[in-house]
Amino acid sequence: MSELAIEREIDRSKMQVSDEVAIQISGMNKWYGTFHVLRDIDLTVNRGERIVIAGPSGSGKSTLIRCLNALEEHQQGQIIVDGTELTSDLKNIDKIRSEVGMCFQHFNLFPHLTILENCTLAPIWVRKTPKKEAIERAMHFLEKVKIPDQANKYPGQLSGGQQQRVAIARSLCMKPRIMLFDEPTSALDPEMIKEVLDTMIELAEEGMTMLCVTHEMGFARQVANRVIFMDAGQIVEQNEPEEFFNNPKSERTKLFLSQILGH
Amino acid sequence: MSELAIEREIDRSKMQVSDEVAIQISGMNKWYGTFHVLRDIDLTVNRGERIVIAGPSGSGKSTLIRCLNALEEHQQGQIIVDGTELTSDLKNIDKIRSEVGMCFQHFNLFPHLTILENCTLAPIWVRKTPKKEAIERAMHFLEKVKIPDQANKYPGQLSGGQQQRVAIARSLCMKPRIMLFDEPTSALDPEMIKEVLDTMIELAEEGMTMLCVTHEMGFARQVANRVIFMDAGQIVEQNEPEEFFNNPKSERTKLFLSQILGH
Amino acid sequence: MLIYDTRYRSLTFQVIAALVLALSFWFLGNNLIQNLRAAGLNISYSFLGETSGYDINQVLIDYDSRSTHLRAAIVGILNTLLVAFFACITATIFGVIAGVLRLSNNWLVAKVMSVYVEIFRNIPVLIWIIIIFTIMTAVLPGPRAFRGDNATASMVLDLFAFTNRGIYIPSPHFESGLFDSAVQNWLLVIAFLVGSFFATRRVSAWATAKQEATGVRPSTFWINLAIWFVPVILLMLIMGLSWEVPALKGFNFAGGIKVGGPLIALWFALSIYTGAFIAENVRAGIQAISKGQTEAASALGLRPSRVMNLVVLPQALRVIIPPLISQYLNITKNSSLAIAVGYADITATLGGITLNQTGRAIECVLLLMLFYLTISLLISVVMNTYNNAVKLKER
Amino acid sequence: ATAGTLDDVKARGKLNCGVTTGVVGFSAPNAEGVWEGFDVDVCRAVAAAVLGDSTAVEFVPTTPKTRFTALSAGEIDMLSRVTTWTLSRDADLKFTFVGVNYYDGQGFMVPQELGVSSAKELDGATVCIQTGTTTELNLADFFRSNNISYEPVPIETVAEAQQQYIAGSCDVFTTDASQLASTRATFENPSDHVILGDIISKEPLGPTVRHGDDEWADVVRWSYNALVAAEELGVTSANIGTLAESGSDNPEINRLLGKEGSMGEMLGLDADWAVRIISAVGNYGESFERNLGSQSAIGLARGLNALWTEGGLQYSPPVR
Amino acid sequence: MSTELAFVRTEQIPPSPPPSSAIGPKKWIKDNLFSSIPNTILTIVTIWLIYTVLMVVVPWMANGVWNTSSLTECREVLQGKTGACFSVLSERWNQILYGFKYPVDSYWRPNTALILLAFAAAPVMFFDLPRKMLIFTAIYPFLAYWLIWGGTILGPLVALLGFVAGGFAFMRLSFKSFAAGFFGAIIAAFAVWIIGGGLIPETASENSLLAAVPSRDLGGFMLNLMLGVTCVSLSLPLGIALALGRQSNMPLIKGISVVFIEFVRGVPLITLLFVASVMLAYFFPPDSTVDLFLRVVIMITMFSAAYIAEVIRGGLAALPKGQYEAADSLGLDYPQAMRLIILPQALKISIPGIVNVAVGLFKDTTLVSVISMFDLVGMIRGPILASTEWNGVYWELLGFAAFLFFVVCYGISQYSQWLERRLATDHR
Ligand SMILES: Nc1ncnc2c1ncn2[C@@H]1O[C@H](COP(=O)(O)OP(=O)(O)OP(=O)(O)O)[C@@H](O)[C@H]1O
Ligand SMILES: Nc1ncnc2c1ncn2[C@@H]1O[C@H](COP(=O)(O)OP(=O)(O)OP(=O)(O)O)[C@@H](O)[C@H]1O
Ligand SMILES: NC(=O)CC[C@H](N)C(=O)O
Ligand SMILES: [Mg+2]
Ligand SMILES: [Mg+2]
Repeated sequence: MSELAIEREIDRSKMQVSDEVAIQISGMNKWYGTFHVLRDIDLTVNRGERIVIAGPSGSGKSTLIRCLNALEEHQQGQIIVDGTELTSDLKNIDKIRSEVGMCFQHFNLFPHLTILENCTLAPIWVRKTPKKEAIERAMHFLEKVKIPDQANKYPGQLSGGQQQRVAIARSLCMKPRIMLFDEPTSALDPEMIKEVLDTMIELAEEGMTMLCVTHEMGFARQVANRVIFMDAGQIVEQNEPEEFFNNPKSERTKLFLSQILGH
Repeated sequence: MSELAIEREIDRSKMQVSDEVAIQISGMNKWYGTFHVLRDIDLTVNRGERIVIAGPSGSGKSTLIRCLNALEEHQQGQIIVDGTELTSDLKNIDKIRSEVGMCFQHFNLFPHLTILENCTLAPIWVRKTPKKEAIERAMHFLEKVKIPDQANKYPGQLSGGQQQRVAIARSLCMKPRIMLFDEPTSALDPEMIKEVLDTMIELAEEGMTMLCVTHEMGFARQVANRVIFMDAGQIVEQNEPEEFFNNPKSERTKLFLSQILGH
Repeated sequence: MLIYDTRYRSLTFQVIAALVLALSFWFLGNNLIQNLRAAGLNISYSFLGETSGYDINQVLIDYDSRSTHLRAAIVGILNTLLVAFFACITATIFGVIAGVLRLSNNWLVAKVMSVYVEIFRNIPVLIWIIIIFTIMTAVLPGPRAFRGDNATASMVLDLFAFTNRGIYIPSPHFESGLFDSAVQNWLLVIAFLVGSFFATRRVSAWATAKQEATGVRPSTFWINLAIWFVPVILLMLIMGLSWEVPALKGFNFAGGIKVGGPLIALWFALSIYTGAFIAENVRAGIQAISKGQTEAASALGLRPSRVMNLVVLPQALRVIIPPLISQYLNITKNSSLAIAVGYADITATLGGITLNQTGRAIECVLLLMLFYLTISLLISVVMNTYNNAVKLKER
Repeated sequence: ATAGTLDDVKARGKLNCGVTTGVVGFSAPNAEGVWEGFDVDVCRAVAAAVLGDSTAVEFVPTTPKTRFTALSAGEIDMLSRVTTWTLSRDADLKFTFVGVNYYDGQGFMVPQELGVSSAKELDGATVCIQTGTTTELNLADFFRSNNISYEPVPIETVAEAQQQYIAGSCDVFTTDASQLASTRATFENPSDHVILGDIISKEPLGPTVRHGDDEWADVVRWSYNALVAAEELGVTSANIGTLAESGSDNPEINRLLGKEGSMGEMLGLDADWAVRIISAVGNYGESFERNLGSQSAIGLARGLNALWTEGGLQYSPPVR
Repeated sequence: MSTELAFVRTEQIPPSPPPSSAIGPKKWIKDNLFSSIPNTILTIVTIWLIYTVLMVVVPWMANGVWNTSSLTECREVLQGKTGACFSVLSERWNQILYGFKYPVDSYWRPNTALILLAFAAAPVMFFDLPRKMLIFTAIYPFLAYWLIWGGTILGPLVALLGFVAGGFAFMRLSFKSFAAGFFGAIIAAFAVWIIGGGLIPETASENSLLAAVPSRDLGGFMLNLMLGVTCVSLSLPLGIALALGRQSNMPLIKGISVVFIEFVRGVPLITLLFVASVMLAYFFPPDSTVDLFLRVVIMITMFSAAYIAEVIRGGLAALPKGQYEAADSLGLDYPQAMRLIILPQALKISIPGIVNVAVGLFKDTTLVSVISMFDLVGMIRGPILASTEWNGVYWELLGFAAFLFFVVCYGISQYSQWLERRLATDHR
C-alpha cells in the first residue's frame, strides 16, 4: 500500500461540504440472475462530500458505483442523482451520465484517438460544444492534470499514470458535478500511483463530489469525509476516516483492516 | 525488488559444498550469426554450490544457462556437466538433460495436462518409471512445494506463483542433480515471489546444486555461495555475495548495483 | 416516447424490425404468387415422385431412367457425400504433409511447400477443377488408343488403365465366398477389420498397463501389423480372393472398378486446393504452440518425437481442428462445382437435370439449399461438441 | 413482364431474343461478333416487324439448361434456339410454340474409325449428351427399349461436347441431326466422322414464347409465317423492292406486303411489317440456304423442311 | 567458501568473428539442406522434382508461338516441337479481357475505370495518404458506373446527388438524434432520386457522351474484376450491419442476423447463383426486369456480407468491454458510440480478415460461368475453346487465367500480410 499521498500537504479547510444532497440511494437491491449482489443499500451523499468505499473483493463495490451512472441497472429501490431519479427513462439516464464522470481501473481511453480527441469527443457529440471551445476546455483540464504537452499523442504512447490522468481529464471535460472512481490506481506502478492520487486530491480540494473505490488508505485518511465498508453486498460500516481506521466497530472490518494494513 | 525472502531464517550450516565438480565450462564461446554473445566463459561449479547470475539485460545470462542443457549449442570451448561432455552427440545431450532440471521465467507448464500429469510425464516417458511410482513421487514433490491439493487441476486454473512452484516440482520429479533457474520470479506478482523463493530456499538447504539467474538480491545474499556478474557476454566479476554487494570491484558492477538497489 | 424508455426501447425496435421483415416477406411472397399465377405455375413437390427418364453415369444405389426424380436426388446426395468424404481425407493428408514440411528445417522443401500453398490458394478452385479435368480428358489416352496391334497406350503393369474417361483398377472377387451374395462376403471382411481395430485397441491398452506397471512400454508395432493383416488375409484366402482385371471390351474397358474422370478431377482438385488451406491451418496451429513448450519438454529430457506427440500435437490439434472442420464444410460446399465437369452430384441431378426437365426451379433450388444447410448444421454441431470437449481449463 | 410483351419491346426499342451459346448455322456469333444463323434470322424477322430494325436485337446466349428459366423469368421475350416442341413444355412449362421452323430428329455421330454403322451397335458406348434436353430423355428410352447399355456424359454446351468428343472421352455424340451436321462442319477433318442413319426421335424445333400473352405469340408466329409464306409466294429479298413499290397481281402477296387489307394493324404492327422482314432476312428458303443449305459450310438438304408443295412439311397458314 | 572464488575481469574481451563453421554459405547449406540423412534425401528428391518440372515448362514456354491465327497454323510453325501456342492469347486478347461483346472502340472506358480504381482504393488501403482523397473514393463508384455502362451521365449524377443530399441531411439532423438523421437522410436521398429521375429526359441516353453498353455485354476478366470490386464494397456496409445485429441484445434482430448469416454461409455460392439465375426473378414485382448482372451482384453481395459479418464480429469481440462502458459513461448514445469509438477500432482489427474474404470472393466470381455468364472462365470454356481455330489449346488459356488470378490474389494477400504486420506494430 503506497502511503505516498500523505506527503502532500493539503488544505482541508478549502473542502466544503454543503447540505445539498448529490446522491440519494434508498432501499436499493440488485441481482445478477439469482445472485443478490447489492442488498438494501441506503446512502446519502451531500454535495462536496468525498467518500471512499472499501471492502473485500467481490463485495459489490464496483457494482454499487456502476449503478450510479446506470452502467448496471438496479432492480429495486430508488437512486436519485443530482435531483434526477434513475429510472429506465433514457432521457434521465443521459442526463445523469452527463452529470457524473467516471474513471475506470483500466482507464479505458480510446486508443484510436489522440489525447485531445479523447477529451473533446464527448463535449462535442454529447454536449454539442463547438469544437474550438471543446479544445480550449480540454487543454485547460489537461493542464490541470499536468500533461498538456501530450495532447497530440495517442494513449498507447503514455505511461499508465499519465493515461489515468487523461481519463480523469476526459471526465472533467464534461463538467460533471460528481466523479466516480473505481480503483483508479490499482493497475498502476507505485510511482504512478502518486501522480494520480495528487490529481484526485486536487479535485477534492476544489470541492468536487467524489465516490472512490480504493484501497489506498493514505488517500482515504487524507481526503475522505467518510469511509464506507462493504461486505457481501451490504454496507457494513461507515464512519469518518480516523474513527474507521483506528476504531473499527464490526468484526468484519477489523479483519479486513488487519489484512490490508498488515503487510 | 522484493526483499521478502530475507524474513525467513535459514540454516546455512546444512548447505554443504563438496569438492566434486558438477559443471565445468572452459573457454566457451558462442555466436548468434555474427553476434558474439558469450565470450571466453570459464566457470567451475562444485556439487552443492548455489550460484546467482546477475547482469544487465542482454548480457547473455539466459544464453549461458541455456547452453548448459543444450537448449542452445555453443561453438567453441568445452562444457562438462556431471562428468559428461556436451557435444553434438545426442546420447550425451539426453543424459545431461535428465540430470539437469530447468525452470523458465514463464513456467512453460503444459496447459493440456493436469498438474499431476505435468509432473509424471517425463519420469514415465524418459526415466521409464512405473506410473504408480511416478505419481507417488510427483505427489511427494507437490507436497514439498505445498500444493498437493491442486494436483488434478490444470495449469490455467492456478495462480502464477503456484504455477512456478509446479514447474519446480516438475523438474524435481526427474531427480536432477543440478537445477537451472532463469529469472523464475520476474513474471510474478510480489506476494507470489515469496512463495517461489521459499521453495527455492528449501531446495538450497537440501544441498541441490543451483544456478539461478535472478535480480532478487535478498535471495542472493541469503543462499548464494557465489554471485556472478555478467556484462556483454563476459563474466566480469564473481565473488561471495557479501563481498559482491558491499564491495564490488569493477566499475561496471558498481554501476549496475547502484541502479538495481537504488530504488 | 417509448424509445426513450430502456424497458420498451428494444421492444419498439424489434416491433419495427418485425414489421419491416413481415412487410418484405409479404412483398416478396406477393410478387412470387403473382408471378407464378401469371406464368400459370404453382409450387408442388409431386414431381419428385414422377419418373425421371434420364440416366446417370455414376450410381451407388440401384437407379435407371425409370426411377423417380427423388431417387435421382438420392443418387446425387450419395455422390456428393462420396466425393466430399474422399476429398476430406486426401485434403487432410496433403494439408498435414505440406503444413509440417513448410516448417521443415530443410529450406528447399519449406520453400517448395510455400510455393504450393500460395499457388493453390490464390487460384480459383473452379480453374483447378477444369485444369485437372482437362488433364483427364485431353492428355490421357482414350480407350481406343489401347486397341489394336499398334496401340499407342498400354495398361500400367497390365492391371491399371489410365484413360481419359477415368481410371480402371482391378476389383477383388471371392470365388468361394462363405455367403452367396458378394455384399455379405464383404461385410464379413469389414467385420474382421472392425475386430482387428478393437484388438489393436486392446493391445495398446495392454501396452499402457504394462508401461504403468514396469515403466517400459513394449513395442506393439509388429503385433499390431499382424493383427491388422493376418486374419483378413487368411479370410480372403479362404474365400478365394481373385482379382478381376479391367480389359478392353467393345467401346470401353470392362471389369474392374472404374473411377470416373469427373470424380477424379473433382476429388483431386478439391483435395489439392483445400489441402493448401489446411496446410496453413496446420502450420498456424503448430506455430501457435509457444517455443517455451518445446523447450520445456526438451529440458525435461523428452526426445523430439515425444515432444511432438506428447506436448506439441495435443495442443496444436485444439487449434487446428476447428478450422479443419470448416475446411471440410468448404469441401462439401465446393463439391457443388461438380456441375462444371459433369459429375452427378446433388447439384447436377436435382439442381441440374431434374430442374431442367421438370422446370421446377423454385422447388429444386429450395431442396438443394435445404440439403446443404442440413450438412452445414451437422458439421457445426460436431465442431461445437469438439470445441467444448477440448477447451483448455482456465480460471 | 407477363402481359403486353409487344408494348414492352416497343418501349424498350430492343428485342431480347434467346439463342444458343453457339451452334453454327443456327445461332453463333461470327468473327466480328455479329450473331448469324437460321434461328437468329427469326429473331431478326421479329425485330424487323416490331421495331423496324432487324439489328435491334439483344441476343441472349442460353444453354439447354438456362433457356426455359430465362424465358419464363422474362429475361428474354422469345426463345429461338433449336428447341423441341413437346407436350410437357407446352402444358407443364407453360410455353407456346408458335411454329416449327425446322423438322429434325435425334441422330448419332461417331468417329469413322470405330466402324459403327448402326446405333444398335453402340452397346457399352460412352455417349456425350447435353443435359436438360429431349435428347437426354430420348437416349434413355432408346437404349432401354433396345436392351443395350451406355454411359452418359452430361454436358452443358455443344462446345464442350465437341471438345470431349474430339478428345475421345466419349465415343458418340448425340443431339438433333442438324446440330450434328453443324458440329461436324466445324471439325478439322469432317470426313473422319460419320452421322449414323438412325434417327431415333421427332424433333420439331421452333420459336417459343410464354403462355398467356397471345398478342405477342401472334406477332412472333406471323413473323415466322411471313417467311414461309414469302417463299410460297415467290417473294424474295431480291424482288421485294419492286413488289413493295408496285404491288402484285396476287392479292395474297398484296395482303402480305400491306398493299391490301390491314393485316399489320391486326397484329398491332404497321402495314409494312412483312416487307421489312423479307428485306432484312429474305424468305424462308433464302435464310435456309444461306445458313444451313448448300451455300453454307453445313450443307444440309431441305428434306422435310421443303415447302409442302415440294414434298416437305413447311406450310404457312393463309395470310387472310 | 573461499575467497579465491573472487574474480574480476579487468579488460574487456573484444568480440571476435565466429569460427567459419558458424556462418557463411557453407554452414547455411549444411544447416538448411543437408542437416541429416532424411533431409539430404528430401533435398535431392526436391531438386529432381523441380528439375523435371522445369524441363517440361521451360522449353514449352521458350518455344511459344505468339502470332498465328489458329491452332493448325501454330502447330505448323512448331513442326512437332514442344511449344506453347500463345498466339491464342494475342489473338483473343480482347475477348479474354473484355468478353466478346463489349464495343471495341470503348475499351478505354473500363481501362480508365481500372486506373481510377487504383486512386480510389489507395486512401482506403494505405492510411498514411491524405484523408481528402476519400472524396474521390466516394465519387468513384458513380464515375466508374458511367464509364463502364455509359449512357447518360445524368443517371449516376442523380444517384450521387441523392447520396450527397442524404449525407448532408444526416449531418444536419444527426446532431439532434441519430434516428432523425438516419431517416432524414433516407428521405432526402429518395426525394432527390425521384425528382432527379423524373427530370432525366427519356432520350437522354441516346445522344449521350458515352454510348450505353448493356450489362449483358460485359465479360472476360473485366467482369470478374467488376463483380469482385462491386460486391466487396457493397457487402461491407451490409456486413457491418449484420455484425452489429448479431451482437445486439434484441432477440429478434439478433435472430434475423444469425439466421441470415448462418443460412448464407451454409449453402454453396453456386446454389445462390442458381437462385439469382432461376429464382430471383419470381421475387421481383411483375413487369420489372432486373438484369442478370444485378441479380448476381445481389446474391454475391449477400454471400460475402455474411462472411464479412463474421470477420467484423471477431473484431468487435476483440475490443475490451471497457471501451463500450467508457463510451456509455461519457453519455454517448449507441449510434455515436458505434460510429466514433467501436467501429473505427473493430474495423481496423478486421481489415486483414476482410481482405481475405475479398480474395476468396474474387476467386469465386469465376462461378458465374456456371450460370452461363461470360467471365474469364466462361469465355475460355465457351466461345474461345469452342471456336474452330482454337479448339484444343487448353494449357495456354487455362494457364493464363490461372496466372491472372494468381497475380491479383497473391498481390492482395501480400498486401493483407503487410497490413497485418503494420497493424501489429501500429497498435500501440
Ligand atoms: N456481470 C455479472 N454477472 C454475474 N455476476 C457478476 C457480474 N459482475 C459481477 N458479478 C459478481 O458480483 C459480485 C460483486 O462484484 P463487484 O465487481 O461489484 O465486486 P467488487 O467489490 O468490485 O470486487 P473487486 O474488488 O474484485 O473489484 C462478485 O461476486 C461478482 O462475481
Ligand atoms: N535466437 C537469438 N538470435 C540472435 N540473437 C539472440 C538470440 N537470443 C538472444 N539473442 C541476443 O543475445 C544477447 C543475449 O541474450 P540473453 O537472452 O542471453 O540475455 P539476458 O542476459 O538473459 O537478458 P535478459 O535479462 O533480458 O533476459 C541479447 O543481445 C539478445 O538480443
Ligand atoms: N441440344 C439442344 O440445344 C436442344 C436439343 C433439343 N432439340 C431440345 O430442345 O431439347
Ligand atoms: Mg471492482
Ligand atoms: Mg534472459
